[in-house]
Amino acid sequence: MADLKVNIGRLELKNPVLTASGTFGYGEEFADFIDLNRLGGIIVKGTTLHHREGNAYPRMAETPSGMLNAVGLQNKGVDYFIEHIYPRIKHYDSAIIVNVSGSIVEDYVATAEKLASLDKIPAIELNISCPNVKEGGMAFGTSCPGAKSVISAVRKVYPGSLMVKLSPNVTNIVDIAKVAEDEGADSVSLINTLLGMAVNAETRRPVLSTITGGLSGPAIKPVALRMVWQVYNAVKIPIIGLGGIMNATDAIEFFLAGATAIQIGTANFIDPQVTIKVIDGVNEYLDRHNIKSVKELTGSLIV
Amino acid sequence: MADLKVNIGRLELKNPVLTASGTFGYGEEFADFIDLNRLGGIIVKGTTLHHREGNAYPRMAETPSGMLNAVGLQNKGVDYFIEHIYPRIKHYDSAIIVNVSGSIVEDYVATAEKLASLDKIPAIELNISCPNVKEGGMAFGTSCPGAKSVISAVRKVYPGSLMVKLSPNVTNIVDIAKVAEDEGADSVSLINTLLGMAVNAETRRPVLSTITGGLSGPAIKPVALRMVWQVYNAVKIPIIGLGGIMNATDAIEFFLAGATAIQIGTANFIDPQVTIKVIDGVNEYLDRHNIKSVKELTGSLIV
Amino acid sequence: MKKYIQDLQVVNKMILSKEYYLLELSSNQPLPEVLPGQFAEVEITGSDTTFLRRPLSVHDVDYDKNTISFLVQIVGKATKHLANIEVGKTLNVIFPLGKGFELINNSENALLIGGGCGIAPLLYLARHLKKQGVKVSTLIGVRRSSQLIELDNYKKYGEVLITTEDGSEGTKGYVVNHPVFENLKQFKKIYTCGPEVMMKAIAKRANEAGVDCEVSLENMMACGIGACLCCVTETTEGNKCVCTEGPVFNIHNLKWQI
Amino acid sequence: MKKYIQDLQVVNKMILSKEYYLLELSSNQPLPEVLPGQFAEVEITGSDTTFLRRPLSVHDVDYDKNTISFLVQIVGKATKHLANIEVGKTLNVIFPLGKGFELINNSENALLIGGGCGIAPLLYLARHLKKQGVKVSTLIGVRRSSQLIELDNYKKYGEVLITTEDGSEGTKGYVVNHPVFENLKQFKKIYTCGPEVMMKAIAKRANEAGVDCEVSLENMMACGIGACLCCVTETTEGNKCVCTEGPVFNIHNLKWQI
Ligand SMILES: Cc1cc2nc3c(=O)[nH]c(=O)nc-3n(C[C@H](O)[C@H](O)[C@H](O)COP(=O)(O)OP(=O)(O)OC[C@H]3O[C@@H](n4cnc5c(N)ncnc54)[C@H](O)[C@@H]3O)c2cc1C
Ligand SMILES: Cc1cc2nc3c(=O)[nH]c(=O)nc-3n(C[C@H](O)[C@H](O)[C@H](O)COP(=O)(O)OP(=O)(O)OC[C@H]3O[C@@H](n4cnc5c(N)ncnc54)[C@H](O)[C@@H]3O)c2cc1C
Ligand SMILES: Cc1cc2nc3c(=O)[nH]c(=O)nc-3n(C[C@H](O)[C@H](O)[C@H](O)COP(=O)(O)O)c2cc1C
Ligand SMILES: Cc1cc2nc3c(=O)[nH]c(=O)nc-3n(C[C@H](O)[C@H](O)[C@H](O)COP(=O)(O)O)c2cc1C
Ligand code: FES
Ligand code: FES
Repeated sequence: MADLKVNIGRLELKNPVLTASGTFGYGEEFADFIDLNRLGGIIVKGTTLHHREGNAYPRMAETPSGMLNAVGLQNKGVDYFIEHIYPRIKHYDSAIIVNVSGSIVEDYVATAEKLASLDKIPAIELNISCPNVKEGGMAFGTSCPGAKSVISAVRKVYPGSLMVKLSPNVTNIVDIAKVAEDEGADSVSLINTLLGMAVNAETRRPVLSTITGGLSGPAIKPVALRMVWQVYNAVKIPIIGLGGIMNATDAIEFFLAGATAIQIGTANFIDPQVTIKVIDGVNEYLDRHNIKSVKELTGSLIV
Repeated sequence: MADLKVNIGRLELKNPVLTASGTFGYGEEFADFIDLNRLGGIIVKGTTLHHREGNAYPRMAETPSGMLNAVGLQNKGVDYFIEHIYPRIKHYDSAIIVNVSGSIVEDYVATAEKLASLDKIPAIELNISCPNVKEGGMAFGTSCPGAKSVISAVRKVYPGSLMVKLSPNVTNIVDIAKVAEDEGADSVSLINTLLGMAVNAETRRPVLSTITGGLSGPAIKPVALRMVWQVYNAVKIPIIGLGGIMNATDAIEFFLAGATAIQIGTANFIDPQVTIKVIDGVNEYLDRHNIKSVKELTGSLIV
Repeated sequence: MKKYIQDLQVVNKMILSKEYYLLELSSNQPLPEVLPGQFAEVEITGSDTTFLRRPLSVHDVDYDKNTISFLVQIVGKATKHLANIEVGKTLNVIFPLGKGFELINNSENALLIGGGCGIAPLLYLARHLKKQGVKVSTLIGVRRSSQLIELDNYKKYGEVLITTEDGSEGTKGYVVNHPVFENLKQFKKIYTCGPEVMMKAIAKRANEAGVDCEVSLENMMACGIGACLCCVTETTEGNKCVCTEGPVFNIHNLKWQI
Repeated sequence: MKKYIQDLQVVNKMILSKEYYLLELSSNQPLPEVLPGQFAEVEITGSDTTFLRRPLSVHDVDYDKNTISFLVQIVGKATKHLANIEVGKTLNVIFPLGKGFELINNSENALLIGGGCGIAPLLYLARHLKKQGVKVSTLIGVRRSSQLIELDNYKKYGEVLITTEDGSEGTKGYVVNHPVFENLKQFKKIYTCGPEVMMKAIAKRANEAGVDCEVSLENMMACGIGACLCCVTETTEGNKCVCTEGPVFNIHNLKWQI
């Protein structure tokens, strides 16, 4: 049994496998399938200051080795989370991280402040990269000044571990990652979904109500790996890698490219037990290769 | 039998199906499998001013619903093309378009000038988006000033139909498309490959000699469709859409999103007869939907 | 209700017509309780182009044989691929999912209306209703008579009414053209599943007649377990997931313009 | 040579060991001429994760039966998937591809060396050489004796020499440890296919002994027909496509450090 512990800044995770926001509900949805206490962390649904209804149906399209979604951050708002959901999930022996979204900087700040008061939420993930909302969201993540404004404002009010989730829909993701580092983020997570679109040739209509949506799943893995590698070579803060991870081998690829931990998103839909299989598989890989700690893998690509 | 003719500026194609550069050799490689005269157009290999050996092997990695390549523009240079290859292929009853690449503006210009003298080359495709070469290439395609410099310089010396091939590795592809339009391009083609990476978990090495490479195939179709749609809503010049087209339905999706013609790349590797099947399938679709001309499809998405 | 993920074995495959087939799957553990109207998420392996699982309504459960069956209509790649599965192979299935129909009681009348493959969840419902002592009428609407399948099964639980669009059997027209709609009040409740336009037409008539009506929706699903929020429908209380709050909804809770 | 794209039918499948199997495919048209050392690109359908075709060497051709056969080693997803294909099914195959081995003539000696699955193209080569009157010796190198397959077939065309890494049969060690390497000059030519490190070791020895040597490369291929330029190897004349200029190369044309 290898050592699976990793450190994301001051935050220690018992293993490097987290669930990706928006793909794992609040964890509870998977309680019938896996022991949630085994997870390194659970990143819950995108949470905003106020209740959001999200986008109109249809919100989903299957694509080659992937899917598009246009959920648009449907959630009941941070107060509802604190009052009703947090009490139900805070006992999990797994880091509970809240993914925070907003349309204006003030919303991010207010949401982060509220979450800062919660004992059992050691970190938030700042979603500056959601492609599915009209205002804000991705706009913050696709320009350096935009990213700077929201990260620095949140950093001022949020003392916990601050993870910034980057958008892949940029010319140079390294620039944004550096801004995150400079503004005091404890880690960056990447990638969010690629902006995509699906068309129904027979009805001659877009498949999604929003026309475009976010592409996830194995189709985007090569892009995600590349970005993790680029960012790893440019910043010092830990990287949480994600995008299309379906099994332990995929996870290892992300570690080698520079990730300290990984998140699993879309794969949960196909196999609700995938997270546990990845944890076991990573352990098996380390043992087989005689590697004592998963930390040794990070960025250890032989080039 | 519907009318399959389309116009790319002054250039008329007998049908909207072309082959993508770098995936169809000089056409001859497919002569045993299809009647090349049936194609709307053949876009030949990336051609540079001087001979290029390309990147070291390995140059290819299979990925979920796609592949990465790192060929790096291996070709014998434009003079060799003109002297040895052009005479062999010029008789095809199909528009022969040369994909032009370079590291500096002067190379693009010199190559375009040489090609301008060839009777049977009605158009060139300016590749400002190749992710597989160190200098130039993609750099021109990922910034407006870069794009402007090469397009305007080539436009001055090239009187034929000028197609500019856009990189998807940008924050806003519309900006670059507008530059192309403003600088007098007759059309834009999109997308080139997404920058990606593959890792071999067992050997702990990158799969490609260049570490990163260009992602193509169905995996990228949603991104390509989205970009075609965005550009269609922003420029007036015709769009040639490509990225992951495997069959006639995919092609129709691109037409609906705004493409006047399409290119087929990676699919040729899996089925060397795919181009003909797409031509026949588009025709069948038009007949079934009682649409007289494929032109009517362009941008006709019902939103 | 606890959800299970199991490899179920195909013990029977019946090709019912060019479009429809029935899969009967058995578990090596005793099947859990499954309610009428619930569904399953079936993994599709070996299809080059299918990525996600596919939701299928529970068509029937035979606790004696410990089997669960699905009635499938070929509409695209996954349903076509699944049609070729061989007896003996296994399918990975997550079930039972969603909330089922709300049953009514003794000696009342229920009208079940299925359009096309929408009949799938109605057989198991009819079985349960009959057990409760309800008098069941099942109205099946199809394009042409060749699409009528499994009538004998439905007849076990009550009368079967038919409409065909081309008039080749039963009443000519859509389901709402059937004479039974002239006296809807005889029914305590209408249960329906099928194309949305059909269900909306029925909902309108049920509403006018003041008859309670439940519809089973077939929204696009990615996860089937409430995790992705892709499958929502607008309800009086905002967007609700069809996979967890449905697939069955009372029409009064939906925001349909009827 | 003209290339064909055809749906070939699996008429025979032989599982030779845990790792190896043989597929015999028949065409409904007369098979074209296929040269030893040429290969085919086989489409892999029904595998969730395989996207591209896979190159396989022609193992043998039987013009009487109008069949072509492939010897396949399970190394990953496609080769594993293909192992489950059933007799009667068809595979879409592009063939014959590449340039084959250059044959030598009458009453000369040839040494054929196959490492692991590298023996695949050597059977058909041995058959052709024997027909030319060449005396064939085939040296087969594997890890352990359980990996030795099809020896009788190779014996039909000449003597068979063996090395195993664990010494469980033949000479213990790598192929270059076989005593035959002490007298390489007896051979007019060496033909080899297998892991690159093995072929390089052989090339070095052949070079030292002044014996002509051809190697068959297995570079990663996307198209197999010279269209993608992915499969190149460095030659004295620059990068050349293994799929069109090879897969067989004379070592003097390669830039190997030997
Ligand atoms: C709760 C529920 C119960 C269902 N019960 C049955 C049933 O008992 N029998 C039956 O034949 N069909 C049933 N369906 C519909 C069935 O899920 C679709 O026909 C099937 O997913 C089509 O897959 P495909 O690959 O063949 O089609 P595709 O080629 O993928 O698409 C064709 C159409 O199928 C539908 N579809 C595709 N993917 C999904 C998805 N992930 N979720 C929902 N719909 C999708 C869409 O309407 C799409 O336009 C049910 C759907 C739901 C949501
Ligand atoms: C000209 C030629 C002839 C060959 N002849 C034979 C033969 O007769 N019998 C046999 O068993 N094998 C042969 N091979 C090797 C065979 O192509 C690979 O073993 C096969 O492609 C592996 O596919 P996979 O999905 O099982 O493995 P994967 O899981 O995809 O990868 C495992 C390894 O297989 C190789 N490989 C994967 N994809 C390709 C590709 N597209 N092209 C080349 N290699 C690839 C790579 O080395 C890779 O690391 C030949 C290869 C070439 C180029
Ligand atoms: C249905 C769905 C909803 C998502 N919602 C969110 C969200 O609320 N916040 C966020 O930061 N990312 C969200 N994402 C993005 C994922 O967290 C993840 O970045 C992306 O899906 C890539 O990883 P994957 O390929 O493993 O799914 C969502 C993705 C999906 C598929
Ligand atoms: C092996 C390979 C080589 C390529 N070479 C070139 C090239 O020389 N010039 C160019 O503009 N695009 C090149 N491309 C990109 C394709 O023309 C096309 O833009 C891309 O592959 C997306 O289309 P597809 O998904 O249909 O393949 C190449 C792609 C591949 C796969
Ligand atoms: S399908 Fe995922 S929430 Fe309903
Ligand atoms: S595999 Fe494409 S050129 Fe050789």
